[in-house]
Amino acid sequence: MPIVINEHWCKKCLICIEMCPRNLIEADEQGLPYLKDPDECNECENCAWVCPDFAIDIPEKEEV
Amino acid sequence: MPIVINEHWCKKCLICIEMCPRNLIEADEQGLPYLKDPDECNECENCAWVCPDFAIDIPEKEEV
Amino acid sequence: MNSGCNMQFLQGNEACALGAIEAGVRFFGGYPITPATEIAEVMARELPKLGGVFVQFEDEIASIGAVIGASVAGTKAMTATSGPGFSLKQENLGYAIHVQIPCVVVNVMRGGPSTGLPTLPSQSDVMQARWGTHGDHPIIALAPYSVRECFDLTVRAVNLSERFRIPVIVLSDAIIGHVREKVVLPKREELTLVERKKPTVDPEDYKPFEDDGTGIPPMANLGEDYLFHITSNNYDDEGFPATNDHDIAGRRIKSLYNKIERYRDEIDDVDLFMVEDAEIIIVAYGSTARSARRAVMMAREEGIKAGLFRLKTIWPFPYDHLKAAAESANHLLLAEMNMSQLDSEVRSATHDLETKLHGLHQSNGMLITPYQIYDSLKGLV
Amino acid sequence: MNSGCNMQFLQGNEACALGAIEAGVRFFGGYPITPATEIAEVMARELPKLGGVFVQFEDEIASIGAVIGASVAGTKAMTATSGPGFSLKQENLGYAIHVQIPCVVVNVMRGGPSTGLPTLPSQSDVMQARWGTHGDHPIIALAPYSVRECFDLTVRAVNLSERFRIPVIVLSDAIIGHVREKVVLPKREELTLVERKKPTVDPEDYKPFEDDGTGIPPMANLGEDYLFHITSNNYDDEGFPATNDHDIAGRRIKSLYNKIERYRDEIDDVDLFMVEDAEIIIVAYGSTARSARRAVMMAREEGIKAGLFRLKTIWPFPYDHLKAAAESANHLLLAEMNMSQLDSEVRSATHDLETKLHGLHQSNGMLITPYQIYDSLKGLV
Amino acid sequence: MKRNSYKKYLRTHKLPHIWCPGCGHGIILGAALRAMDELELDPYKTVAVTAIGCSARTNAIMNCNTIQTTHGRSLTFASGIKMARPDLTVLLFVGDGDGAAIGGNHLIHAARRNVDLTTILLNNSIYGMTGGQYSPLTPYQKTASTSPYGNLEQDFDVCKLADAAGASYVARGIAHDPRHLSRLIRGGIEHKGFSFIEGISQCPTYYGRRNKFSSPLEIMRWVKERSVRVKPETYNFSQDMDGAIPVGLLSHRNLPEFTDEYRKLVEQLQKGDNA
Amino acid sequence: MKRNSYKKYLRTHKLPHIWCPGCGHGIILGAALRAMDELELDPYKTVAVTAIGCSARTNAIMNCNTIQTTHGRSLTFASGIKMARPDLTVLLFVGDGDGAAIGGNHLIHAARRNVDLTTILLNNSIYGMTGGQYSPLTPYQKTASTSPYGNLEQDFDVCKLADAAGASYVARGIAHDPRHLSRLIRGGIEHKGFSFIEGISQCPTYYGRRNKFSSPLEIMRWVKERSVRVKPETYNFSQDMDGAIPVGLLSHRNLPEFTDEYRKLVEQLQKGDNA
Amino acid sequence: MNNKEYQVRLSGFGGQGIILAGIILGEAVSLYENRFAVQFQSYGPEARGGASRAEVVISDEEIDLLELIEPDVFLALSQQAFDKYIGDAHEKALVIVDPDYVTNAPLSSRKVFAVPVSRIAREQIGKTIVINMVALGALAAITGLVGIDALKKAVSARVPPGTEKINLKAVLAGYESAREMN
Amino acid sequence: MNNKEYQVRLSGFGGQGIILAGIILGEAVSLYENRFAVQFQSYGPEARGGASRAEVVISDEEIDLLELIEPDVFLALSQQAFDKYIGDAHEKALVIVDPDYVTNAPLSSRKVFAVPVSRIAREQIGKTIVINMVALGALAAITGLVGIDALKKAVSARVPPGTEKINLKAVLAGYESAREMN
Ligand SMILES: Cc1ncc(C[n+]2csc(CCOP(=O)(O)OP(=O)(O)O)c2C)c(N)n1
Ligand SMILES: Cc1ncc(C[n+]2csc(CCOP(=O)(O)OP(=O)(O)O)c2C)c(N)n1
Ligand code: SF4
Ligand code: SF4
Ligand code: SF4
Ligand code: SF4
Ligand code: SF4
Ligand code: SF4
Ligand SMILES: [Mg+2]
Ligand SMILES: [Mg+2]
Repeated sequence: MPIVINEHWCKKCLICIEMCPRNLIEADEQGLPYLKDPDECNECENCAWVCPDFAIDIPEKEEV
Repeated sequence: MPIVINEHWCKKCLICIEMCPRNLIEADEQGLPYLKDPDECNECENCAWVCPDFAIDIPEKEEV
Repeated sequence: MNSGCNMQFLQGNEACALGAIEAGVRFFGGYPITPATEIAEVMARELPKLGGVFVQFEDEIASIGAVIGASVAGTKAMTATSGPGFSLKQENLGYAIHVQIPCVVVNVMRGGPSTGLPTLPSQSDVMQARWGTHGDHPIIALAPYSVRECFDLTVRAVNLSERFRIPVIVLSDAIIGHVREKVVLPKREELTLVERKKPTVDPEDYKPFEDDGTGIPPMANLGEDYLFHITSNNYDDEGFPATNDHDIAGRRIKSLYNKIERYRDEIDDVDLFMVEDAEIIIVAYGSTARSARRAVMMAREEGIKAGLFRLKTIWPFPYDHLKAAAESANHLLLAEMNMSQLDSEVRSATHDLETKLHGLHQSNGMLITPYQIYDSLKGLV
Repeated sequence: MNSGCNMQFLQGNEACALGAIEAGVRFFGGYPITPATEIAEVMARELPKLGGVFVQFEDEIASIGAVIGASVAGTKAMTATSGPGFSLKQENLGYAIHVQIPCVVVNVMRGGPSTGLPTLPSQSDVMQARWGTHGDHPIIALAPYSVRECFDLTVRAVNLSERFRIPVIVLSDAIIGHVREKVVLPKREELTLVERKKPTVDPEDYKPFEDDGTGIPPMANLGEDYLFHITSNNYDDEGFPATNDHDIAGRRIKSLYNKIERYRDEIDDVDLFMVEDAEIIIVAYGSTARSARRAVMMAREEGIKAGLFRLKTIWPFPYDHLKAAAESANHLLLAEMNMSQLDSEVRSATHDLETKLHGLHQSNGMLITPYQIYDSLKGLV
Repeated sequence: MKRNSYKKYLRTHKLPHIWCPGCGHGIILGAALRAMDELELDPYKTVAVTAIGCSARTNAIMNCNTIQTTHGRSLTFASGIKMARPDLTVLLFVGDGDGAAIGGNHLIHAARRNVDLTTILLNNSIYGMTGGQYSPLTPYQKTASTSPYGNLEQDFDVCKLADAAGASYVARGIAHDPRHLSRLIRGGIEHKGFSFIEGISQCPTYYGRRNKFSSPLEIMRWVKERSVRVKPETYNFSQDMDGAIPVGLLSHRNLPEFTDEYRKLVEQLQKGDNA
Repeated sequence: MKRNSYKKYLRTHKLPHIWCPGCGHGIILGAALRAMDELELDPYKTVAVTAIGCSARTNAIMNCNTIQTTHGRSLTFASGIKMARPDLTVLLFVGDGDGAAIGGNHLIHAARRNVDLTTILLNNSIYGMTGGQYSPLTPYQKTASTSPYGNLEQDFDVCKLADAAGASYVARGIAHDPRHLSRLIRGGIEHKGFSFIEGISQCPTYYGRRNKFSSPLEIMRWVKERSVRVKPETYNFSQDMDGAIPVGLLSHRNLPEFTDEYRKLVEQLQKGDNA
Repeated sequence: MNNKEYQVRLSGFGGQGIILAGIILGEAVSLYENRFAVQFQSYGPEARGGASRAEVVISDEEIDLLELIEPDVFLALSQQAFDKYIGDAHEKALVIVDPDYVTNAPLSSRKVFAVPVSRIAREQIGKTIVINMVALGALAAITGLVGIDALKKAVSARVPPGTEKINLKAVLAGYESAREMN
Repeated sequence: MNNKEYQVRLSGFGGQGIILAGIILGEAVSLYENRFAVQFQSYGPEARGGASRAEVVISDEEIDLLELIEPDVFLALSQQAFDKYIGDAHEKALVIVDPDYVTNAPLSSRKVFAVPVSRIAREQIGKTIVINMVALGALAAITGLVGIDALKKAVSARVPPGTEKINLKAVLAGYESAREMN
């Protein structure tokens, strides 16, 4: 998974959703964001930078 | 007298002496300034303006 | 929350703001701080409607400075804060005491020291209210124990302040400030308001600090018929510095104390609840006194002769009243939401009595409950 | 005024600065104010020579803030002021008490309230030293009565502060601060200096506010092997906010008080001068005590059994010592250059005794002379 | 720097933090942490100092030395720390009320002295912590709980103020562009002298709600739309921006740094003494 | 205006004053009194507010309402007075320590609010009253009793600071040219909004003696020689003056004045209420 | 319930209007039934987001109890609130929960009333914002601590002008749904 | 003079070095004669310009008197200082004045010594700045409160390096001129 969202930290502010340049993030029923199309993600990290809750990790390539 | 110096207020700082454009003020033995040549004074009021002690009056013409 | 209407369900802080407005306060200098902020918020909403001024300043020092300035200019003025802000106001508070400018400072007490327990109640600024500013000085401080008293004692604070030309402190607490309860506020015409005494002499004869025999010099407003000078230094009757005159200095300090001591019967204010035949008397104020009242009732039901000596005016401390009340009791129980700050005052008042002293104190952000006090009472019989 | 040399003719303020330097103070945050300024001036001249830091800040709030910061960073630090500045320092002083940061605040007392009598002596900040900051808190305050004691008690203040992680106040006054007299200062090697206790646990196990059994948690310096957090709010043993935990809050406040009460034998410091057989005991401190000592000698020459109970540590107030000393006396005479601020403390201490209390107080910028005290003594026999 | 390596500067066991959903303070802190990471600051040699306010909440979750002080006074404590230990890196996170209202004096004086401190002002145009009162950075006519009829006061250009006071590095960034902000913060830490970085944050809970912003992002966008990038070579603090918000590095000067000057004095005196 | 008619603004029975011989404060006060006289201010409607310092000694000898307050806080008291009684003319005399050190915050905030106050800062580069310690306006490397080895701190350009904070009228004059200074003060009183006038004064007793000036006049001349007249149309606070001291009216703007704004709000609310 | 002091704790998410509900309950009792109520709540930052609570003491006589000792009535609209605030609830306390949100309520000895207030708000009123009103109605029906008339008056007086109708409807819906439970 | 406490007040113009004279007197007694002295002075703005004073108490024993009660010795170098500070001088106080400046000294019952210190400074030393030293010498000679040796040591230690000689000369000149007066 190119991005990993920590659901215990996420506060469902939805900022990541709007800030993904490729519109790849969506909210589930509970309002929790998830990456809808992992393959499209270019790991630009925008979502991680703007998340106020440090809830989004972009795992290192070598870590994957 | 074109200028009147209040000797109770004057603190003998000598600023008036240096600031008279016509060099008309001098200090007496006690250090108290006086106008040495009243006729030369053009009542420019410089001395009154720079006196830190409000000690110099330029009497109004009509008052004289 | 129209103060004209009769029965209301009000918060203590709201009642305090409304009391100030009814008492004629038309200037409020604020700086936000929990748990006092609601007072500023009500003032911000209401004062401009009445042509009064609300301003939020850059800090607490500025807000009390502006309050004193507005008061010199003839406007009844107030500020409100809590512990950290109260500490910052001390220097200017001392100025107002010294130069005899009326104003009201509300301190809605929360847990300290430092920012401590910002949202939780305490009564731990009681000694600071007396001694927070440097130098010898008197002070008046009042402590409400209900929402209605938040209103009443704020009105009284304004009145005492104007009457005696002294800042008056309202020592509320986070419980009393935030609780909502039913109140029926007095109608405007039921209130007695005090206006500061104005000079009547000719302008050239006015000495703004000359005793007219009452101990309280008349006070002109800025911008009216009298010119005057005020200095933070020791001053003569004309208000000019007298920083090396021991006589004037000694007399000035004494006159500041005397104007309060002399009028103690107007200032002292204690509420005696079932004390006549009491063997155990609780000494309490503010929200703790509310619990104490309940505890007295619980104890009486059990046949324990308990009573409550409630301080509505904390400063000047009512030594004589306490001594008189304590004379026939066996035990005094001082109950405070602090580390027993008034202990020395109570001991001092009862120095010549045989009464035994006990303390029930708690400094952890929790109200002392009726049950705790009741248990203490039981422990004493 | 080289502090290495032996016999000197020094001013109290100079001695205070030299004491601080000898005690290891290497940071001074100043703001000028009469009659304390000489302390800053000596520090400004001497500290840079020793690699220490002197900075004059924008106000008294900043200067104590910086002092606390420097102390957290591991440097013994001090500031000095007088009444108005002391009022301004109260908020940050409370912070230092709360978070247990050592530092020394010298208050060279002058006449108040407000700027009052800027150049004249008084002892009217004594109660403020105890209660000036908001919230429940302990404090230590020492009062020198000679130039030599300005040196000694400043050293002691630094030591107590480091030992107990608490700000210590030196309550000097305009007389003691400005008088010059002969002193023989102790040599460096004669001084006992205290360094704060450092943690010895592994960095990951360090809890900066955990009691190690002594009541005084070890303190790491910033920038060494331990990371830690400090908060102005109520805090847990790790130093993190615990603003809604009543248990922790209650324990924290109690632990602040206890670390002082527990070590009273190290902190209490009274000087008993001819009290054993005294029928009249004068209670005094600072410059007034100097006059009192002379008055005792004058009285003794007349056969009057007088003695002096001198407070060198004013706070915590030595209730037990005073009670013990007063037990056999008929009269206590409290002599203070203020409106009798310690009256309640003295009454409280002697609550259970028969001793009669009297006050000799004066608040006009003049020292109480030996003759005045002597006259009072005579009036009591 | 690895992508998530900035997290070593977080006390992750203190997360989730207590800021409201969408609060901009977390974004700005994230930008700062990444700047620290790029510079590989040693947490043991780094001190973060805050005061009181939501802004101060940065502190308890940062993994370095963290000192939270009294409201408005963080710069005084930080000055003492830096002067006593010039080898430490000292960062400050202050609020707009905290840093520009009650703390305004310490800001201008620390700037004047040019002490080597990096101050990040989290500007959310409101007193967040106390529930939404107006601050000196609340724009004219905006509402708050103490300006129910709209703010009558002018707001500071706090960057201009810091510059006029003597700050030798002044920059402004916004939550909408945290990468840029992070570079500005990094530059501030690297700069030897007093660095001031205004980070425009958002308080959806109070400022947003009161002023009819329907989401945190709306505030971020509102700011973004008004922002224009400027350069220090061409930017002038007095220039008329016609309502736009200049962002970027605004000024950068080399001036004597205070602790440096002090060290030189000590060396000189000690040489003199021993000579 | 008659030549000596300014003396009606003096409490002449309080003279001679207690300033030292040659102290510049008297010259600057004289300039202010003449400005008051030209404007024919009614002493009963005029309030002079000071704090503590030699600068504050202006007050007891002025014949109008005179309120001397706590050190650094005069602007807060004056704000309260003006807000409560917008009809009064309120002047302030502050010192460089008083107005720019301890009082710095109130200065920038009163400037920001643009309250109609006229503040005259008597800048003698030193704490005079307390015996000669350095102030935030003591130039770099000058000596004072607390900077015996030379001042290590930078000094403020306090006019630039006031301007950056929002003051709508900013000027600087010098004791050597009291007529010019008087015109600047007059302009400040006439200006509706926050006016700030720095008057460069001299303290021969402490600043002069410490820094090897042999007479009051020598300090005045030193300042005069470095001064250059500027105009608000062309002057820019960031411009490099190469050590020269810009004097004259430095900036002048029309901005909403606070008490005016407040009055409008009250009128609007009261109309609304009664409608 | 008989003539004593009743201690009521309302709790839920921040943003559900719990505080307002507490105030309205207090006003209903004290202004429209001429009995007595005191109301208090948590303040400050710690109270933001997450769980929220409001507390009311109700009596026929003047009240000197300014802190909840142990609730006689405990309403919880979220699991988090339930977990956080149930702690000191009285053994015999009446407990009211929204079963859709409080799924884990281990309360052997206590009376638990499950009222699906959010569902009622959504389905019967069409707005979840009135969830607090539904809960108030339910509480009135179950506890009898306040009459429905007084409650209606208090609601009308407090809510923003224009929203009276929908809020009253919500109160009634809650009241009706819980009436049979009492 | 015998073994008691002597209270000395020195006064003159501000700028005449009165304070320094007080300190030197104190140092002479306490550091170089191993007796005791305490010294105090007026501070602050009120002390600037105009009249200035310094006070010294001298004794063979430790001193607990920190304020001058009434001077036993009163030195005045200006009329203004004389008028301002003579007030509480002891009936039998020794009074020393500079007759060129103190022209009006109504002192019926007191011993007055007229020493033209400024003239001595000007004529014998050629510098009026040493007037304070001349006065000290004269005081030593007249009162015997301090020995000339100790005084010389104290002066040498205190004055700016390089000025020792001229200052010592001034002290001696004062001492000699007044010796016969004692
Ligand atoms: C001396 C003092 N005054 C007031 C307060 C109350 N207080 C706490 S935080 C705060 C303001 C917070 O606003 P800001 O600095 O803008 O930070 P934010 O919460 O918006 O991040 C105030 C006024 C305090 N703690 N101490
Ligand atoms: C709170 C407080 N701190 C310090 C002082 C002491 N103090 C009196 S005047 C002054 C400074 C005066 O300097 P400045 O403002 O430059 O005025 P000047 O005397 O030079 O005209 C100071 C520090 C005080 N009175 N109050
Ligand atoms: S990394 Fe970039 S592309 Fe991928 S989800 Fe995040 S914002 Fe979208
Ligand atoms: S930005 Fe962060 S907190 Fe907000 S919804 Fe996305 S992951 Fe959650
Ligand atoms: S008025 Fe002018 S010319 Fe006359 S004496 Fe004064 S300065 Fe000289
Ligand atoms: S300027 Fe004034 S005080 Fe100075 S010497 Fe002249 S008259 Fe005297
Ligand atoms: S109140 Fe505002 S500033 Fe504070 S955490 Fe919430 S959103 Fe952020
Ligand atoms: S000390 Fe300086 S500023 Fe003060 S009166 Fe004397 S010369 Fe003027
Ligand atoms: Mg903010
Ligand atoms: Mg100055």
